[in-house]
Amino acid sequence: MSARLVFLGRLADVAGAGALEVAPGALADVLAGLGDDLARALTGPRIRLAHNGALVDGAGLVLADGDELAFLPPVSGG
Amino acid sequence: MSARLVFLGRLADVAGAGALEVAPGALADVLAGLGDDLARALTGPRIRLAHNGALVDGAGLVLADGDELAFLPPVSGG
Amino acid sequence: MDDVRLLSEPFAPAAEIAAFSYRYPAAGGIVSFIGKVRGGDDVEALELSHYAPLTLPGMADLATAARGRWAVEGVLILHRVGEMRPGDPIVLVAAASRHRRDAFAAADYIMDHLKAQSWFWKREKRAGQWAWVEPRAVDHADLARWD
Amino acid sequence: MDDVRLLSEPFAPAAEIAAFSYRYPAAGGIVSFIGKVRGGDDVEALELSHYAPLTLPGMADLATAARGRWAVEGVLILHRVGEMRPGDPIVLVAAASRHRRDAFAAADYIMDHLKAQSWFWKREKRAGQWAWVEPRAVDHADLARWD
Repeated sequence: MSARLVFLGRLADVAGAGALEVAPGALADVLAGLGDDLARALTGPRIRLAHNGALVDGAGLVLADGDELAFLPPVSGG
Repeated sequence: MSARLVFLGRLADVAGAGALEVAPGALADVLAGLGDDLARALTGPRIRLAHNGALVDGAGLVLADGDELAFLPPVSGG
Repeated sequence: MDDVRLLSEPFAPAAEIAAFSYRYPAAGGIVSFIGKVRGGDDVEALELSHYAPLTLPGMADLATAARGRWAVEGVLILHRVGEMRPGDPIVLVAAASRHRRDAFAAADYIMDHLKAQSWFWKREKRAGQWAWVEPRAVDHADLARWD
Repeated sequence: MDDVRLLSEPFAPAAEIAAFSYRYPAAGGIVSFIGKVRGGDDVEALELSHYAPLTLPGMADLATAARGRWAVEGVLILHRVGEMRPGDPIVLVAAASRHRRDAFAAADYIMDHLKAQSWFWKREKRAGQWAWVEPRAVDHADLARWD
């Protein structure tokens, strides 16, 4: 049983990896299980979330087994 | 002793040729020596003149030996 | 159909423009934009990352939006991801239309939205060090022109 | 230096764009416009005539004017004269700049002025008959955008 967190752009540097497998559960609990620096970076005001490929608001989000949650910092163009 | 008249665009059709050698002299006299239809077409309000490659006003123009006078109807783009 | 692709290998913009133009014989005008990694700066390399579930669908939506606003016969959007060197093409956008103003506007619109709204993250290598590129205010100002 | 040419033979726009792009390594963006004889109409052929003492110098002045208004690294203006068939390229305009908005504006400006102000006369052959093309009001409206 696991869910996958994906970190884009500079968030991958903060996380030290482009992705991380975590135990499923409420997003708040998942974030609490990460380091403080990473949790703070992931919950910044300009970070967007994509749950299984669709943009979502993180409030109340619960990750199920096999889910993918991507953290998207502001884009910097082509 | 001759000057050269050059007819662009539809004026070449009216003249029946792209260019015509004429006796030098005042433009008014040169035009008077052409057919009425051609003279009328060449003096239309939207016809510009280029004397030896430079745009000019036709008023008082005198063609000297070897001069070239081009009659330029409105352009129709590329 | 629109031609929208994410490319992980170098591509040849001029050959793509020739093929695109050939595809639309009824279009009198083709406007294209080629974006390249600038040379002569101190940038040694540039890397673009994307997020597969969003990036290509977002580009396809952008092509559709441009079609909805202007009378274009066809739209081409090619975008590199991965690491590039100075001189390498990053992006090619082209629009084919019967009347040229439509193609100009569509290509311009697509570029502004690609720059400011598409799901790409860019980092640059200078003096051996990679650094993420922050969003630029001018990109958002460009975007506001279309509101 | 700008590359401004009148061509009496067919040319390959994509190859010209590739060569132009290669010439400006410090330009991050290349905007180009390819104008072709439209197919699918009833136009069988198109002929463009010019007046040598005015036409090419006018095109060169237009390149200079565009440079004066925008920060462009280079300008390319190629224009066919003579008889063309559907699908044949008529005109290629390109602008290279560090920032893309300059290249878009310069190419757009040059095309509007080429269409409305340059010394070309066009006739079209339909059903075996040649007819001169009159100036179009829209071309002058396009031009007025830059005043």
